[in-house]
Amino acid sequence: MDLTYTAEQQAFRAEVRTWLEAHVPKEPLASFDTAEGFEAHRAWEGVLASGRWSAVTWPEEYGGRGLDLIRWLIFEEEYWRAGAPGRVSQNGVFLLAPTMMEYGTPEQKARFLPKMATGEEIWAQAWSEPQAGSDLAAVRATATLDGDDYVLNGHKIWSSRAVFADWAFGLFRTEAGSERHKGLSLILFNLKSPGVRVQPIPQIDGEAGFAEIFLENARAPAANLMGGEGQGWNVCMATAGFERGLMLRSPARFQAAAARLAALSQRSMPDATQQAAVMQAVMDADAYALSIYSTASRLMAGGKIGAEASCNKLFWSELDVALHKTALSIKGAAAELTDDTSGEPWLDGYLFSLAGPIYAGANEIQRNIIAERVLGLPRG
Amino acid sequence: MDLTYTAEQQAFRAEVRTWLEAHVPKEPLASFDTAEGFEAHRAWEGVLASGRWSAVTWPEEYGGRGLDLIRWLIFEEEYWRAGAPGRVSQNGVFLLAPTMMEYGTPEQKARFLPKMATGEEIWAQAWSEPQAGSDLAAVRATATLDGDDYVLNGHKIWSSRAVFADWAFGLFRTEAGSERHKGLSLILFNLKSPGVRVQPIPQIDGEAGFAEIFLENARAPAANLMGGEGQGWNVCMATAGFERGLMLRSPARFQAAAARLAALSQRSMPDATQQAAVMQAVMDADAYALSIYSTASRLMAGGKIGAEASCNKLFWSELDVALHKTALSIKGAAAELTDDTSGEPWLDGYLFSLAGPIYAGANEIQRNIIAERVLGLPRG
Amino acid sequence: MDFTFSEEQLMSAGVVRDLLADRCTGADLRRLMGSGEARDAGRWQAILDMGLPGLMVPEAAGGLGLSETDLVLIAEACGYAALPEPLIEHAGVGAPLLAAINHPAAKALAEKAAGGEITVALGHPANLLIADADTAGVILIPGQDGLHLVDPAKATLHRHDSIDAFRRLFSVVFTESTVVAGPREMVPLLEVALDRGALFAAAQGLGLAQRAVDMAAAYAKERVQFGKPIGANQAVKHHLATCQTKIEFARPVVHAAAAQIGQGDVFSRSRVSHAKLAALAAADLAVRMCIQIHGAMGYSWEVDAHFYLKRTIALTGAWGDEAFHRARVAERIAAAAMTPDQTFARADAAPAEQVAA
Amino acid sequence: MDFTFSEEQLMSAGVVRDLLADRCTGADLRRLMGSGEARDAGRWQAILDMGLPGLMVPEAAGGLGLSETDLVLIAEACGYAALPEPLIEHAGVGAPLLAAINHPAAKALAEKAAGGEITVALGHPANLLIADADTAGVILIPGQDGLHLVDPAKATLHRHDSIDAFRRLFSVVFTESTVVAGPREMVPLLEVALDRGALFAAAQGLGLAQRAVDMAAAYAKERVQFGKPIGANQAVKHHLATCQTKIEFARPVVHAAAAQIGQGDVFSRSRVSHAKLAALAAADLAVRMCIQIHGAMGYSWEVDAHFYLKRTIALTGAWGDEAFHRARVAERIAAAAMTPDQTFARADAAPAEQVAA
Repeated sequence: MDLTYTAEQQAFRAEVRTWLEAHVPKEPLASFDTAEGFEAHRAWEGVLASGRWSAVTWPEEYGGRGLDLIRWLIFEEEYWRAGAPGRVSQNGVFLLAPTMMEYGTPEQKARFLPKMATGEEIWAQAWSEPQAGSDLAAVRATATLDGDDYVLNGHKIWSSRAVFADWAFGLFRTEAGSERHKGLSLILFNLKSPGVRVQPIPQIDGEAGFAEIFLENARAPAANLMGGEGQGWNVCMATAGFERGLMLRSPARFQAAAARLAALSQRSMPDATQQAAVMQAVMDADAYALSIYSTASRLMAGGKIGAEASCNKLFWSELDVALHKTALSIKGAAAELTDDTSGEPWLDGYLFSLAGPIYAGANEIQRNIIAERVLGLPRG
Repeated sequence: MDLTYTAEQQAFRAEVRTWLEAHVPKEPLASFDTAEGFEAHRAWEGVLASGRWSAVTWPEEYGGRGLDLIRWLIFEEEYWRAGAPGRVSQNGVFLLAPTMMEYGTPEQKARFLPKMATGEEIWAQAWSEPQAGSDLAAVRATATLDGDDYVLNGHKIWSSRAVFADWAFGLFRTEAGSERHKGLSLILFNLKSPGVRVQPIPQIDGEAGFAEIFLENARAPAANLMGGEGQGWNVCMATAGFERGLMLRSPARFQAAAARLAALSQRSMPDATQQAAVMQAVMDADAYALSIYSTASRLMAGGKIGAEASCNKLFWSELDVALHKTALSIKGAAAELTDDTSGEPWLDGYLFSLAGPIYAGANEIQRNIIAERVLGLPRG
Repeated sequence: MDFTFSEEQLMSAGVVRDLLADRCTGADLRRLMGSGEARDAGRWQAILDMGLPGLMVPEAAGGLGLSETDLVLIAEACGYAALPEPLIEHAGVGAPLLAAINHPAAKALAEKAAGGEITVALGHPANLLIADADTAGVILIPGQDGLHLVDPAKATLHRHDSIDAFRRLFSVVFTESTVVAGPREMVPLLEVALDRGALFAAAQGLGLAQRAVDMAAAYAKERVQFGKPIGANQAVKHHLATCQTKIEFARPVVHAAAAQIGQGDVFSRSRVSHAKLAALAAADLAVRMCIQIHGAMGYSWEVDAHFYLKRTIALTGAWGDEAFHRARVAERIAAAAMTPDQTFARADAAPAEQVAA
Repeated sequence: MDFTFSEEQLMSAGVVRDLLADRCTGADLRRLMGSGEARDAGRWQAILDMGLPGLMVPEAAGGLGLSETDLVLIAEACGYAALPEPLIEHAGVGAPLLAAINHPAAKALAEKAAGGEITVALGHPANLLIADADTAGVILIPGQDGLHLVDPAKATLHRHDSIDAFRRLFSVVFTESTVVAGPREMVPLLEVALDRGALFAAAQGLGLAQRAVDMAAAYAKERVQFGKPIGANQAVKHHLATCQTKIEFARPVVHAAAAQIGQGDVFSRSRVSHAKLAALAAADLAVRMCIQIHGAMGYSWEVDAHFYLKRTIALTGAWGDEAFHRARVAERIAAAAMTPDQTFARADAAPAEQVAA
């Protein structure tokens, strides 16, 4: 155990910092849930890619730098320290790509990864359906092989980024009459192709952060099947593993928020309750960072990510809500104002934090998973 | 709505205060979970009864004063304000007696209530069995009619006060082969009679606050059946209603503890977290008192106690744990000492508070009840 | 000692609840938001027809001469519906304040305010901005030299956006005004207004909390996942039981605060503050759980949960924020003993010892 | 940057864990308590045989010359078993402190302490009393004029009862002593001792927490109510999942604190404090949930839960109470920026800007 950075790691940090200082937009970009903001964020992905910073853990051949996880963490720390824009390509770069590296064909990787890295193609996920939320295995959308194509039919929902994205990866029933986890397949499809209709869903903040996708005899080449027919559930669970695990929410994000909260607290006059909450938020953000460093070290030493990764989602989502609630409490009468002049989007952050305990497997499901898989309690 | 006391209520308070000032022992009595302390507490019940203060809400004919609930609350406030001893006859006076008033025969009332009021006979409850804890309907102990007696067999457990008590009220299966809620009866039996063996169970503090009761062909007169054969479950639920409701924990108890906590806090140097917790404890104790006043007023106006009474148990038990935890936190390094010189038994109080979420229906069961009966959610 | 509401009080609240259940649905809220108008004219007229605006205005000034206890259940009902119109701020704070001002310019308007012909907006140091100043017939604004009565038509209003689209918040700049109360008279007026504002925010918070729980419970009975209604899961049950318990132990505090507010002492102020803290904390937890139980649906605009969420955020900061109200509770803890006989303590009460003597 | 333990570290801890699983069961604890003796002689000898007492004593002084990182997992294992003997306080605090004192009287005893022939008890301002003073071979007690080395046989010991029967706490009065460090040398010695005491209390807290969860989970799998194991209920699952999550996010803090303790700056002190707060908070929740899940059984003496409860109460207040450690975290927050690159900040580190230049 040695919790100091090597000279190389320090030099790497300096390199990242220098590049970000030169390139991070001085003004925040518009929300990527607006047409204008989406394109601005896509352009930023291009800028990142031009410096080969858009997918640092990927192999170099696809546009990455082949960085280990510690360097990924250093990169993220600098990224959040610099206040760089949110990642509109997160679904692709951090969710689909790791799965594709493991399950994709060489052709799929060559076709999709480079354009994902540059932001030329931005991805949405298409998993949930109206009757398949927490119970993802209740998927009904179908994919039927017809010549060289799958014909897609069904109704996907809660698809984040889908309003403006180019491609989506979704779970489809490829075996007629199959039930639950069987007969499902993961298929990549173009959101702009005929038979695909995307209907924005306004969120509680009024922005269309997610969408419904209606599929009526839309077609995707059979070559877009990923991981084998009928293997969709396993492939999807692998993705969920990554999602709940390291990359969905890098710790630097919460440390940056906790630092802003501490600063807000220092220039306000928080009462005892608020002071206590600020301190807890700071400690929790640090604890999350230490946990991810620890996991990263273990993975680099050849260990595996385990079911305890479910604890991550639980922890950061609850920390995020508490942190933002504390900020609103300190802001007091100003908390409700959307034109808050401080320039710190605490209110937006709070609303966003409320999605945390819901998506990527509701926290109730996460607690079941921890109890059943980590502690071995019987299924209900 | 008028939240001021009438002149009569104020005069009553003054009367209670005067009597208590003259009679409350200056030194705390030994714990009633010791033989010596039990008898000291029994003697205190006698003193209370001599002033007709041991069962103030009972009709006068049985030793009470026929007081309404507001006066009961005033009495309790003064009782806790005076630091008077805990009530060793609580199981009888506050649990069994209200049930007996409703379901008992005139003979039962005449036979049992007066001696209950004086402390001559102290009661234990005998409901739980090793396999029937939260699931009380799993009772297996049997009562078989034999001539004029019931013959009792079985194994009761977690019977509070039973180590030194004289009588117990228990749930028995009177119908052979009956299952669950059916075929159960409530029977009063003498703990000193042949075939009854009481085995103390040491608690986490080492004291024998409860006991096992082994019944081997013990006999109870058939006249000791209360509420009709096979009616045990309904009668028992009525008792549980009272238990969870008003009288199990009078609000004054928590207000007295909160006041002690505030005083401890004022003479210590609590940090922000502790200050916040002290304030919350004070507010919660007040909220509990206001809620009971409100319920009492409603009952006096002809209303009924409802399923929302389940909220009471949940609230006071969680408040009690938090309150005592806060005190220990403020005491810091001194928290662990059993010979703490301040004379305030925070540590004992904390250990005792941990029983709160467990007994009289574990809080998990209470939450189910609230969700199902108050909010109408489907059974699991 | 009687901690019950009268039949009339319960009935009036029931009538308002029924009216709003009918005329202030989620669809109604959305329609009003779409229209960009401040009020639903028909709904507002129905409210006026019930005589509610003047409920707390003395009869001599054209009102019903009732008290906070008579309005508190109605405020709960308005919170339950997330009513956009400023009934509660007007009837509970603005109109009785105007009627209490001993100045001809105020007197001249008090009757109109009691009848609901005009509404009264109030600038108060506890609030950053002035709610509903644009639709008000009169704005009262405290200054160094006393309380100014301002005609909105002669003032410059600048709107600030709240996350709650129905909160119409304004900064107000004026040159013409009438000082209707001197600095010394103004102080108690503003103190009473603050307590009332906080009390009725608490009552609305209770309503919001109960609405969120009811809505979540209804959804949990219907929504099927893993082959059963999600409400059959203990996790959902226990979330909602916890919320309901918070409501049950905030409600009597709010009701007691309404009954005791007239004391105007450290005890009643602490009770009002406790009420606001407890009720809004219940609302905060309940709306978050309502969203959580609805899953992704709950995070969408289509489900009404966000109306309750946003109103809760707004009311939490209005009429004294959390730190302000906790400080008032701390004052009470420091002020006097907290023995169990002090639940209904009053500054002017003879100590019990004297009663006994 | 390597946040993993070595094979040796993992293996040593595993050996201790196995030893204690075998020789420090609930029955063993009850037997020792019944005997009234301070230590289980056989278990203590087995611990001595592993060379653990001198683990952190320099090799020159007869120890193994290892560090906090080498002891932290062993301390977790001791917490898991609620070990009565003072291994951790001796090996983690007392013995290395004695070895660090530059005075012949201390040097003369350091090797015996390293070998476990004697144990070292320490009076520390953070603690009210001196633990295990009666069985110690030497007691170190700070005074105005420096650190006193006291022979227990020549001092008057008065025992104070802890709720944890295995905590042997004493006030010590002495007339004969040797001052082995002056006031100025004493300060850093006591600072290091405090950090170590707090760190290892945290590590034991982690062990206690995990034991409570494991015990509750085992019971929940077996205990049947309403026709199914109680562990099939979501309420039980979610309680335990919450506890396990608290453990998972306390553990890396404890481990990082062990690795960084040598920095001795505001950052490492804050980390140690965070570790103690988080680990004992996890233990507090876990032991309460363990009792709760056991129902009335959990409240009985017969079930081992109360051993873990009582040790948790004791360790929460020992080596700096909660307020003390929160104050140290607050110091760090005020001391320097908390940008995300500062996770492993050190007072002596060159700022990243300079590295970049």
